[in-house]
Amino acid sequence: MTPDLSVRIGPLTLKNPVIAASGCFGYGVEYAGMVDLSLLGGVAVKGLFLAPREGHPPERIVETPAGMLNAIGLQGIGVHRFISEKLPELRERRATVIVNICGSTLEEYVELARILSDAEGVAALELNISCPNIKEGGITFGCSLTGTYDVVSAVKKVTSLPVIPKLTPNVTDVASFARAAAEAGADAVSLVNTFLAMAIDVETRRPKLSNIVGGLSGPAIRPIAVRMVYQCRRSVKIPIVGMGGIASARDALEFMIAGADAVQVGTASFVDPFIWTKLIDGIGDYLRRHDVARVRDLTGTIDTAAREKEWISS
Amino acid sequence: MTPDLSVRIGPLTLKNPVIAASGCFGYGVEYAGMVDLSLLGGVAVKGLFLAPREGHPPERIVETPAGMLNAIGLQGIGVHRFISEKLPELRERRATVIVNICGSTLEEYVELARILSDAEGVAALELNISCPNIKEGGITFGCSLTGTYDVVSAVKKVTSLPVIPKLTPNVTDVASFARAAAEAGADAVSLVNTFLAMAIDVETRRPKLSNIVGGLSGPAIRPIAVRMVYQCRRSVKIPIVGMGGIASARDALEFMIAGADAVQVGTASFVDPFIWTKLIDGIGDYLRRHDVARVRDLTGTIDTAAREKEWISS
Amino acid sequence: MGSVLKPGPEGILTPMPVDVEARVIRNTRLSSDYNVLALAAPDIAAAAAPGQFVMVKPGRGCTPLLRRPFSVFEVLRTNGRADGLTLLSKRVGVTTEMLFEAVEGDVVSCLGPLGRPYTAVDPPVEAWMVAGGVGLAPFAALAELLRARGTSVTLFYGARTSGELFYLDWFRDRGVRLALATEDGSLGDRGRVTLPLERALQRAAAREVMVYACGPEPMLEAVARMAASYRRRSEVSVERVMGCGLGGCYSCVVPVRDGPNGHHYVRSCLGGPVFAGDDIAWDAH
Amino acid sequence: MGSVLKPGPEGILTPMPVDVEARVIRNTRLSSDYNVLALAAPDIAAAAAPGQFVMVKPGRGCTPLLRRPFSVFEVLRTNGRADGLTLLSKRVGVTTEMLFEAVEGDVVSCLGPLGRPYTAVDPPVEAWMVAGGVGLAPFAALAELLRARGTSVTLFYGARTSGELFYLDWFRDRGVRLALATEDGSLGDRGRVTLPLERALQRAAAREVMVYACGPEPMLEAVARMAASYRRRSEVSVERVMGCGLGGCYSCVVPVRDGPNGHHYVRSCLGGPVFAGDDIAWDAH
Ligand SMILES: Cc1cc2nc3c(=O)[nH]c(=O)nc-3n(C[C@H](O)[C@H](O)[C@H](O)COP(=O)(O)OP(=O)(O)OC[C@H]3O[C@@H](n4cnc5c(N)ncnc54)[C@H](O)[C@@H]3O)c2cc1C
Ligand SMILES: Cc1cc2nc3c(=O)[nH]c(=O)nc-3n(C[C@H](O)[C@H](O)[C@H](O)COP(=O)(O)OP(=O)(O)OC[C@H]3O[C@@H](n4cnc5c(N)ncnc54)[C@H](O)[C@@H]3O)c2cc1C
Ligand SMILES: Cc1cc2nc3c(=O)[nH]c(=O)nc-3n(C[C@H](O)[C@H](O)[C@H](O)COP(=O)(O)O)c2cc1C
Ligand SMILES: Cc1cc2nc3c(=O)[nH]c(=O)nc-3n(C[C@H](O)[C@H](O)[C@H](O)COP(=O)(O)O)c2cc1C
Ligand code: FES
Ligand code: FES
Repeated sequence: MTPDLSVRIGPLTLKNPVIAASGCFGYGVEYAGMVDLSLLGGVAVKGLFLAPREGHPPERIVETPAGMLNAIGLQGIGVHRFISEKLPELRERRATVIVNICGSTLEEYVELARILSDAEGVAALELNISCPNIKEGGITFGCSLTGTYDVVSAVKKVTSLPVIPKLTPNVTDVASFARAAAEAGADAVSLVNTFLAMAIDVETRRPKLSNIVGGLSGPAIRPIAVRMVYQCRRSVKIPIVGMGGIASARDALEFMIAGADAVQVGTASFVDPFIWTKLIDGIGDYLRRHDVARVRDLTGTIDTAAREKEWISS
Repeated sequence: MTPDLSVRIGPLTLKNPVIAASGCFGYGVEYAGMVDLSLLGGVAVKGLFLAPREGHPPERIVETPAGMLNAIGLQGIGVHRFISEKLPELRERRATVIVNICGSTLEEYVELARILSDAEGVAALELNISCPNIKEGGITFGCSLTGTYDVVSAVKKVTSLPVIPKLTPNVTDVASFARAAAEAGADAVSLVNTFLAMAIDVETRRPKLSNIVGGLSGPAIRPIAVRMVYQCRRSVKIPIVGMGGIASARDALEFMIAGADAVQVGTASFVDPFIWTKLIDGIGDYLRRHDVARVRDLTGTIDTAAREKEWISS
Repeated sequence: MGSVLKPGPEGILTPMPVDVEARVIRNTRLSSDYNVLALAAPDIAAAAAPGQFVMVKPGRGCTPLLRRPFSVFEVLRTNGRADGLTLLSKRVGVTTEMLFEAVEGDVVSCLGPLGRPYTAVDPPVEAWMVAGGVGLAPFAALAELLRARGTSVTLFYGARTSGELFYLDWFRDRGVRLALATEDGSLGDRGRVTLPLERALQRAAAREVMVYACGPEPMLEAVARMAASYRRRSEVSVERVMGCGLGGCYSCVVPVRDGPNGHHYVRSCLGGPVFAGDDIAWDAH
Repeated sequence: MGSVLKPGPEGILTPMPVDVEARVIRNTRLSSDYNVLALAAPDIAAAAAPGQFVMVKPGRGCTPLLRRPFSVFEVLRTNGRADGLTLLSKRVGVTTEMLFEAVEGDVVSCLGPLGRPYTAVDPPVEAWMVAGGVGLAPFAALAELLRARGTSVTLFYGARTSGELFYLDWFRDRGVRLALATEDGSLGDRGRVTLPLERALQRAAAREVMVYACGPEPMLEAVARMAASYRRRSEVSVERVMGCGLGGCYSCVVPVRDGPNGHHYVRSCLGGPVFAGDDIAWDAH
């Protein structure tokens, strides 16, 4: 039996649930020589504003226990250069491109959505309303229920592409944001973006990042992210793209069992840039081993009933 | 020069800033034979309700990357047995006892505070309004600004002991909770309690904890906790007791530089039950090395100005 | 740290634990999953009683973060002086993987001895040790202690297959009778270790017997119930996930009987890991 | 993975990197902080050009979590075939500590070769390599390449003290001229390596010289400015914290000149680590 790895994110069907996370895979083209982009479920490209952006000065990252902080500040080439310089190669490589968009204003999100809807080769829009590293815009939408609702419904009005708001974990009740997104017509939600965090060099008493604070990602946050996916799953019916610290097929499956329809992988792909086939194959092996025909049948199958006792001669 | 390690938490002076975190050091007496309790800045004992509690069935903990989840469910002997069975030994060992109290209702907090104010040998009350593992009470106060305000001011009315509400990190804006606590008359705040999180065994698809969700602690959360202390420091003037993943003197200093007046250590003391003198000595060494006379002079001294360039022949 | 005796809060005398950076003296692989690791830890070895455990952490760093509990398997002696101990380890995760891969000279952080040991019996009481799989671990040390007292010792020992029954000659050499069971029938009874145990209980008639058990919890329950139904005392060593091993975290609880139907949770790192079989509220969860 | 050439997005041709679980062949400690680690990684060794780097991770687990960048120090050859490489490592943190402690047979995960190498010059242009401390790392391989082309090579090499000047005979044996400096004056000039460099530039008059530099950033800046003021070309290898080494994360940027006053950030893992000294906007941060 060859298990069916395809999953549906609203109107979009992905050939498997494994997506490269935004900001952790450049524009995808950087990896085109190393990784067959067409094998991935999707490629979420680095967050784009309308205009190019320089980002923050170094230091931009620092390692922390089982994680890392980043404050890149969304350095990027802007949407126009993306469309002219990167998208053609992504198309040629048959990547399923999810464009992560960032705005300082609601109008900027709308304008980005409009422009990208006219471009060829964009599969979906991920709305970055959750970047903790920049002052203006973005996360102010992501930390307000009405902000989230407004930006999603405004974008939905101007595009027929699937719209996936990306939720921040830096809130008291993430499920309420998933609900706001769903009510506004989001095709799916993705979560989590990074946790606002910081590290200080005690010898100099200076923050280790130029931006003082940054976003925590990596295995350290996985248990919190899994919990958030689980809460959202019990709260909304739309698809969920789960992420946060996934580093193995088992981790990906954990998110799916908690309630994710697909997953994204960021930090772990820095450590192992060839992780993609390992994840996809590992998921396939699991399905075969557990006699599950379709990966989508795993979503939300967590068994919260009492454990039974088993006796094996361990 | 022998640096002055004493710190002040409101009206209370601790001989040094290193406190054993609540729930991670039993009632203190368990360690009395191994650790000289009088050398610690303080001992925060396991969270107490009025009545004894059985807590959750196993499994109660699970290790995660650089951290652990717990859902103990506040098993405990209740305040009366604590006073009669544990407090005398703690007094005899000259421990500075901080009693962590939990209530299902506001009245329970008040009653606990009243009872403990009459007991001999209690140095301060830490209000656990942030335990993520139990359904009733506690965290519902900690996740509501008015709840926080109300419970702190109600407790303040009935006790002359220093009152230290312990804040949950599972909120959008922790500093607003520190402000609510300060306005209600809190003598200090402590933070962070654990992050609500979960882990799933993918082979059985069951949650690894009997309680399904639990609280994440340990080094994994440190960068988030440091950020929260930093934010609170810029928002309130009352003392801050910082914690979350401290495992070395350097980590403790990081919290102090971010804004903490004292620190607590939980998870790391499971790994190294003899950590206390290492932390205290390490802080002393740092002060000597940096020619700082008093540890309290470190609090909040983070230097957020631009870095200078240095050239050393590395 | 000396070896001061202190009353454990859960009501038992234990020597003060010490924390030792123990060098690996030898690592013997018994199979593709089992190994015996010899560690230089004289202070712990000298103080440990059979059934006690150590909290172990190989390597620095966060993987693993927490220590893990292991029974003291053998106490090693040079010229009669305890100077090392061994751990019998089964590879199931990150720590046991590292113990399996350890090489001479590596350092393993070792905190102990901890917990409540088995109660050794003297003749004419016979000692019946019931081990399931890696549950053999406390019984090498216990057998030595009992044999030194002249007590008659039988080991009931079950595993999946004969290749996972270890140290048989070691026990035979020390005059321990063996009653074996394998799930695949490759050695001894086909089935579970309770099979030869029950047969022996049926035949033991008036002999005084103390049953010691260590293994998976359903086995412990079956053994404890069986011993009780034949009116024999039993002591079982429970296996709980332990965060600290010292009574600090309350992770390691087992339900202990409280009157006929009630129970309360007792920390097995202090009140155990060895409990009287009758004390545990087997139905509680 | 083959060694297909691809155009790097930051505009340079690099061979496809491969990920190798490289065995430690040998670990030579040079001092209490420096070591040279020999790794079996034929595919990387065969493809690497001087100035390129590898992303390294010793051990499994989360400490360290991320790989770290290291220059390819020497390329090891057996019968003329590249089959290994060495890293010159200075102990500053968790990864370098593990590299310092590594023993034969350990495995180090090694991804490379990565980045833009130095541009080798041919006679009559002379090559002046300027190294500060562990900044020596790219220059063994570069010296070999240059000497093979018959290029005259001088190494300006500075450190805190003479005990931290390594491989001097190695370079002498290959016909490399040495100009040394130590901050404590224990060998060569007392002071910084820019001292002998400036003296040489003053005397070099009409000779054609390419200056290569690697070391702490303020040194790179000083060297680049000095070379420019004497109208010599320079190439510097910058040292940035790198999350991925592949262009994925944008952590490793350096400010590159954009007209007279402007600059933009370029990822040093793709556009570097070697940059023309003139290209970097030294004032930008
Ligand atoms: C008092 C006591 C004595 C023990 N003595 C021995 C011994 O002598 N030899 C030996 O091999 N093992 C012994 N164990 C079990 C041993 O502690 C676990 O096998 C060990 O913690 C696994 O660690 P790990 O990092 O390899 O696995 P992990 O990666 O932590 O876990 C792997 C799997 O094992 C399960 N697991 C982890 N810890 C335990 C546990 N304590 N009990 C049951 N399942 C667990 C996990 O849920 C997971 O499924 C003892 C346990 C106790 C409580
Ligand atoms: C292209 C390139 C080539 C390099 N080649 C070599 C080499 O050949 N030999 C060698 O010893 N080192 C080299 N380095 C530096 C090396 O990458 C760092 O020393 C290493 O990352 C430190 O890792 P760690 O885990 O030991 O220290 P960590 O625990 O990560 O950090 C310890 C301290 O070093 C600082 N640090 C960490 N990484 C860097 C970095 N990349 N640059 C500057 N400071 C850093 C941290 O801020 C911290 O203060 C190179 C760096 C680059 C970018
Ligand atoms: C260096 C870096 C850059 C990131 N940039 C973006 C971004 O541009 N847009 C975005 O939505 N998320 C961004 N993220 C967040 C990731 O997409 C992801 O949500 C987060 O890292 C958690 O997943 P992980 O633990 O697998 O890395 C970035 C993360 C990192 C580490
Ligand atoms: C096993 C366990 C039990 C805990 N019990 C309590 C408790 O009773 N009351 C409380 O306020 N916090 C409790 N905590 C939270 C800790 O006091 C502390 O806030 C948290 O663990 C973060 O610190 P750490 O990373 O140093 O462990 C508990 C934590 C753990 C790990
Ligand atoms: S293991 Fe922590 S209380 Fe028993
Ligand atoms: S190191 Fe990640 S982009 Fe350069």
